[in-house]
Amino acid sequence: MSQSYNRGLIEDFGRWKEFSAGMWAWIFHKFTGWMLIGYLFTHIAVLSTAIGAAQGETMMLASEQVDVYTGTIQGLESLFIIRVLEVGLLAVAVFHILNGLRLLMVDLGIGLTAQDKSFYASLILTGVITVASVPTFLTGVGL
Amino acid sequence: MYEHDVIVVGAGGAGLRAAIAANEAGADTAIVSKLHPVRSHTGAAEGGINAALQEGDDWELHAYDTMKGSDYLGDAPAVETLAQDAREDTMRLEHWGMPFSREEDGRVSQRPFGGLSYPRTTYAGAETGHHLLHTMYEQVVKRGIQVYDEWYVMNLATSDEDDPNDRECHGVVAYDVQSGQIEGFKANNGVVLATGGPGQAFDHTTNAVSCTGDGHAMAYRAGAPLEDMEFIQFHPTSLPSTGVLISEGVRGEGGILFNNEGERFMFEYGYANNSGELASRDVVARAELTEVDEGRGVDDEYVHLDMRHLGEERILDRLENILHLAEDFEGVDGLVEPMPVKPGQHYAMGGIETDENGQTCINGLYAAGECACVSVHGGNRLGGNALPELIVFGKRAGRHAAGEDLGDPEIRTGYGDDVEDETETDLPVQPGAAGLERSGGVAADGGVAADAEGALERAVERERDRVDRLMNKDSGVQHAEIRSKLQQAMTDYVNVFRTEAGVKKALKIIRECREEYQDVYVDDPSTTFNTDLQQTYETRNLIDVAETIALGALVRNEFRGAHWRQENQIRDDENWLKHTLVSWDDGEPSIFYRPVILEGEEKTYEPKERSY
Amino acid sequence: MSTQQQEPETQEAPEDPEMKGTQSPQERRLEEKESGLTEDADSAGDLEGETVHLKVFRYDPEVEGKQEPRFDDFHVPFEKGMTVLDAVMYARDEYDSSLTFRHSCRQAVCGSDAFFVNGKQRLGCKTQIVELEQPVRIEPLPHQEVVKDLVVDMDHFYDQMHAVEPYFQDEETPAAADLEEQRQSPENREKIKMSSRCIWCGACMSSCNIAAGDNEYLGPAAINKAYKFAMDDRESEAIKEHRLRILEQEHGVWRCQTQFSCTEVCPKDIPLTEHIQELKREAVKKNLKFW
Amino acid sequence: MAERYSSFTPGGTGWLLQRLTAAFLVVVLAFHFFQLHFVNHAADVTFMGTQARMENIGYFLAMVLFLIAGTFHGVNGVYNALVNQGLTGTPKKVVLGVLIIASVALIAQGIWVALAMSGMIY
Ligand SMILES: Cc1cc2nc3c(=O)[nH]c(=O)nc-3n(C[C@H](O)[C@H](O)[C@H](O)COP(=O)(O)OP(=O)(O)OC[C@H]3O[C@@H](n4cnc5c(N)ncnc54)[C@H](O)[C@@H]3O)c2cc1C
Ligand code: HEM
Ligand code: SF4
Ligand code: F3S
Ligand code: FES
Repeated sequence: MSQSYNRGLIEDFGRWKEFSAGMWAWIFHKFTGWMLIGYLFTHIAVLSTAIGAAQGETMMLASEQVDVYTGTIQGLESLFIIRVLEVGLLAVAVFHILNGLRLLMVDLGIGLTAQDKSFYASLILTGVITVASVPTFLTGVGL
Repeated sequence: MYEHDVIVVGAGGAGLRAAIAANEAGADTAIVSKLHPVRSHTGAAEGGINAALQEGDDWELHAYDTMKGSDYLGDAPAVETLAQDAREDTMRLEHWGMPFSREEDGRVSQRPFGGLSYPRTTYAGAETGHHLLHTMYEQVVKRGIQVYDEWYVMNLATSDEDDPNDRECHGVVAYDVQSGQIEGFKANNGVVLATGGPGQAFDHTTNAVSCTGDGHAMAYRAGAPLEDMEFIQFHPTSLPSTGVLISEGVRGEGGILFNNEGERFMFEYGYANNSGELASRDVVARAELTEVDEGRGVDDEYVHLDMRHLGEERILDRLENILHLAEDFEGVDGLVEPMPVKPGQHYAMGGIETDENGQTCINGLYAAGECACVSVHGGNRLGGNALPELIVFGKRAGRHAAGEDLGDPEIRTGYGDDVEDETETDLPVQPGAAGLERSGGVAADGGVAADAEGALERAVERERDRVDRLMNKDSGVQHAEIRSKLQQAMTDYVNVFRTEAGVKKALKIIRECREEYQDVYVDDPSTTFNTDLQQTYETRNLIDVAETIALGALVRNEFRGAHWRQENQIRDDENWLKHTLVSWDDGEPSIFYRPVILEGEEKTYEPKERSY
Repeated sequence: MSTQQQEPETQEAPEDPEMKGTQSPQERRLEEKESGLTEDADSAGDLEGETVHLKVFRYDPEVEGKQEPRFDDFHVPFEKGMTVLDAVMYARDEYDSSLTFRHSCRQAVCGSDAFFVNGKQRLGCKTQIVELEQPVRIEPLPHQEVVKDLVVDMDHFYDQMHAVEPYFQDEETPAAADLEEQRQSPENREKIKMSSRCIWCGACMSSCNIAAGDNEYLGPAAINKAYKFAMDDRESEAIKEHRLRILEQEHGVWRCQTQFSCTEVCPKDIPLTEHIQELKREAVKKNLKFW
Repeated sequence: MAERYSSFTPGGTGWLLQRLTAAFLVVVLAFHFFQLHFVNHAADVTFMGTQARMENIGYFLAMVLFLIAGTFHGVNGVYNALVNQGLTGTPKKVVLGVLIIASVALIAQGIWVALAMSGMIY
C-alpha cells in the first residue's frame, strides 16, 4: 500500500530530447571540464619527458638523434590524428571557457534572462573559433 | 486510533488559526485535512481583510457597515466581535511576517471596498488569501502542530442522546487517502470543523473542487442545525469554462457588459440606469441571467465583458493579471476580444450554527470559517469580510475548544424555547428520510453510548462497513452522474432567480439524487489514493447540503440580501428578521427560526434601506 | 497497454457471483473493464477532429494490470478554453473513474496539479490544450515516486520546504494589542514579492537535475522560501545570518548549478535561479567578513 | 533535519575559489594557447625553445600557478560533480582522498617537470 513506483534513471537521461538550454549547458560544461582535467594529466605526463631530456636522454626521430622531449612532442605532432585531437581539444576548451564566462556572469547576476541565448552564443562562437583555427592547427602535418 | 486534545478538521484560514490558538492555549492539537494545508481554498482569496486600523476609522463603523451589508440579518454580538477583534488579529498576521502591501511610511496599506464607509481593506497584492494561508501554515510548522494531511474526515463520533443539545462530540473518523486506512481520532476537548464552503453544490462556482460542504453535512447529520443556507452570493463575472473569478476591478476601470446583440444591456434594458455595470453584485448577476434567459446571451450561456476600449496601456498597467487569467483559463486574449463571463456561485453566508465562541449546540463540536454561521454576514457578505471572520472566529473556536474561558455567549444555538417552528410552507417532499443511515454517533441499536471510546469505535465500524459496501458493490450508478445532475438542478432552479415552483422542482430532483445514491458504487478497486471513493462520499454530503439550501430558499418568501424570490420581491422586515434553521434529527429535517439579535453592546441596529 | 475509449462503459451485472470462487468482485470488475475497453477501441474515430487525444500515465501498485506502468489513451471532446486539467477531469468523470490526480482550485493557486505534460512540468489547470501538440502526453512529475497514476509522493518536497525554518522569526515585534505594525518600506516589500508567490507545486524541484541526483539538496523552492525571509527587512541581521548558515550548508545553495530549468517551469514566474545566485553572493560576502 | 545545521561549513569557499581560479585560468589559458599554437606552433616545440621560455622567472611562475590553479579547478570540479550526483558517506571520503593524492602527485610531477625545463635541476 505504501508502495510506490520509482521510475529510475530513464528520467534523467531517457528524457534528453526534453532538456532545456540550461541543462545542455550544464552537461556540456561538465563533459568539457572532465576532458580538460583528463588532458591536464596526460599533458603533464607527456611533458615529463623533459626530465629525461634534461638528463640527456635521446631518441631517434626521422632518423635524427634528438632529445626525448623534442622527439616525443614533434613525433606526436607529426601524426594527423593528434592534430585532429588537438582541434577537438581546442573546441572543448573554447566552449568551456565561453560557457565558463557565461556562468561567471550568471553568478554575478548579470544577464539572467538571456541565459539561453548566451548558451547558444557560446556554442556558435565555439564552432566559429574552432573552424577558423583548423588551418593553423593542420599546417605542416606530415600525412 | 489517534488521540489529541483538540482536533481541527480542515486547514484553510479558519482551521489553521484555530489550531494555532488551541496550541497556544496549551492543548495538544492536531489538524486533519483532506488537502495539504497550503492547497486550501483560502489561497484563492484576492481582495483583502477588513479591519479598522487607521486613525479616523473605528471598529463601530466596521460593525455598522457589516450589519448594513448583511441586510440586517447579522447577529450584533457576532458582528461586533468581528469588528473589534479583526484589528488585533490582522496585526498579528503582520507580526507573523505576512507580506502586506505597504505605504511610503512603512505602514500597511488599506484600500476602499464595496460597502465600506472607510478604506479598511488590508491587502497583500492581489493575493491576500494566498499570503494569509501561507503565513499561518508557517506558524503551524513553527509550533510543530501535528498535521494529518490527505486524511479525509468521513464523519463525527458523537454520543446519541435524543436531544442534540445534550450530545457530545468525541472525535472524528477519517480515511487516509494514501493508504485507504480508516481510523478514529479521539478529541479529548473538542472538534473544530473548518471545512470551508459548499460551492460544489452548484454547477458553476468560483470555489475549488474540494469545497464540498463536508463539515456542513457531518454537523447536520450529527444534529447541529444549519443556518441561513439560502443565502448564497453569486459573483457576476466568472469565466464560463472554469468559474475563475474576474475581479470587479475590470468594471471599476470602465469595463462594459454586452449581450449577443452588442447592446450595453445594463442601461439598454434598464437594470441599473445610474450605476450600470457598477451596480451591486446581485443586481448585475440577475441582469446577466435575464439576458441569457431572454435569448440575448452569447452561446445561450454568457455575456461579454469588454475592456478593449480602455487601451492596451491602461489595461497592462492596471489589469494585467486579468489578461493572464483570461488567457490561461479561458484561452481568450482580453486585448483583442471581449471576455466571456457569467454569474458563478461565490460564497455561502450560511452554515453550521454557532455562537460567538464557535461552539455548536453539540457539546465539544465547534465550527469556524465559511462552513460556520455565527452569523456575521447575514443575508449578504461584504467583500473582504470573510478573511477576518476566519482569523477572528477561528481563533476563538480554537481557544474555547482548548478549554479557555471566553465568557458566556449571547447567541443561542440549537432547538430551544426561543425558536419558532416552520408551519406554513407546503414542502413538496418530506425532507430527509429516503433510507439513509442515521447520524454519526447514534448507535444502531439506539442505546446510549457508554463512553467516548465506545462512541468512536462504533463510528469507525460504521464507516468501515460503508466503505466495504461501496467498494464491493460492482454495478450501479457512479457518483459523477449524480453530482452533475444535482449541480445542474441547483444552477437551474436555486440560482440567482428563485421561484416557488423552481425551488420545488429542485427539491424533487435532489430527492431523486438521494434515491439514486442508494445505488451508488465505487468503480476503482484500489485502496491507494482512491479519489473515486472520496468523491462518492463528498457527493453524498453535497446532496444533504443542497437540500438545506433549497429548503431555506423555499421557506424564505422575501427578497433580502443575496436571496431573491419572485413571489415577494421586497425585504419583509415584519416577518423575516429571523434566521432559517434546518436541522436533521434522525433523518427527519425540521425547519425552525430564531430571531436576529440587533442589540449591540451599546446600541441597537435599526434596519435601514440597503442602498449605496 | 493502450486502451481507447469513446463511451463511458456500461457495467454488466455479474452473471453469478457465487460461481466465481476466490475471485474478488474488484478483480472481476477489472477484468470486465479490460475486455470492455479493448472492444471500445474499435469504435474510436467517430469524434475525430474535435476530440483531444490524451495519453495518460497509469500505475497502481495494487491493481492487476496497472502494476506495470502503462499509458492509456483517452479521446476527449474539445471545448473552447479547455485546459489539461479540464481534459483529465472529463476523462475521469466520463470514461474511467479510477483515473487519479490531485487538483482543487482550478485557478493556479493551490499547486496541486503540476504534471509532466509533453515533456515539461506544467500546472494542468493553467495549460490550454490548444497550445499543445497532440497526442498530449500526461505523466506524473519526474524525480518523485509515483503513488498512483498522476499522483506523486510529495513528502520529500515538504521536508525540504520545512528544513529552511520557513517561518518569521523575530522576538522584538510590538504587541499586537497595541495595533502597532512593524514598518517595512514598499521597496523591500517589492523585493520579496515574487519570492512570496510560491504555491508549493513542486514543478521546479522536479525539473532540477541536481535535486534528482542529490536527494538532500534543498532545492529551488525551499531556497526561494528562505530567500523570502532572508531578504525581508523586518527580520534582524542576526536572524538573516542564521538563515544564510542554513542555506550555505553543503546541500544548500552551492548545489545549484544554474540549470535554469526551475525558473523556466515555475508557473508563478518566480526568478528562482536569480534568487539562488543572490543568496550565494550574500553567503560569500558574509564569509569574507570572517577572514 | 537537525544535523544539517549542526556544523558550520563555509561551503562558499570552494565555490568562490572555483570562480576565482576560473577567472585566472581564462587569462593564462588564453595566453598559453596563443604562445604554443599560434606564436610558436606546437609542431616546432623543442626542448631548447621550452628551456628558453622557462628560464624567464615570470613565465615560470605563471606556468606553475597555471598548473596549480588548473589542478585545483579541475579536481574540485570533478569532486563537486560527484557530490552533486549524490556521493555521500565513506565513498565520498575515499574519492576525496584519491583526488587529493592525485592532484598532489600531479602538481609535484608538474613542478618537477617545470624545474627540469628551466634547467634548475637535472
Ligand atoms: C475566488 C475567491 C475570492 C475570494 N476573495 C475574498 C476576499 O478578497 N476577501 C475575503 O474576505 N474573502 C474572500 N473570499 C472568501 C474566503 O476566501 C473564503 O470564505 C475562506 O477562504 C474560507 O476559508 P475556510 O478556512 O473556511 O475554508 P477553506 O480555505 O476552503 O479550507 C477548507 C479546509 O477544509 C478541509 N476539508 C474540507 N472537507 C474536509 C474533510 N471532509 N475532511 C478533512 N478536511 C476537509 C480542506 O482540506 C481545507 O483545508 C474569496 C473566495 C473565493 C472563492
Ligand atoms: C579557462 C577558463 C576556464 C573557465 C572560465 C572555467 C570555468 C569553470 C566554471 C565556472 C566551472 C564551475 C561550473 C559550476 O560549478 O557550475 C568549471 C567547472 C569545471 N572546470 Fe573549468 N574553467 C576553465 C578552465 C578549466 C580547465 C583548464 C580545466 C581542466 C583542468 C577545467 C576543468 C573543469 C572541471 C573538471 C569542472 C567541473 C565540471 C563539472 O561540473 O563536472 N576548467 N569551470
Ligand atoms: S517555486 Fe514555482 S515551481 Fe517551485 S514550487 Fe513554488 S510555485 Fe512551484
Ligand atoms: S534547476 Fe536546479 S540547478 Fe539551480 S537553477 Fe534551478 S536549482
Ligand atoms: S488545481 Fe490548483 S493549481 Fe491547478
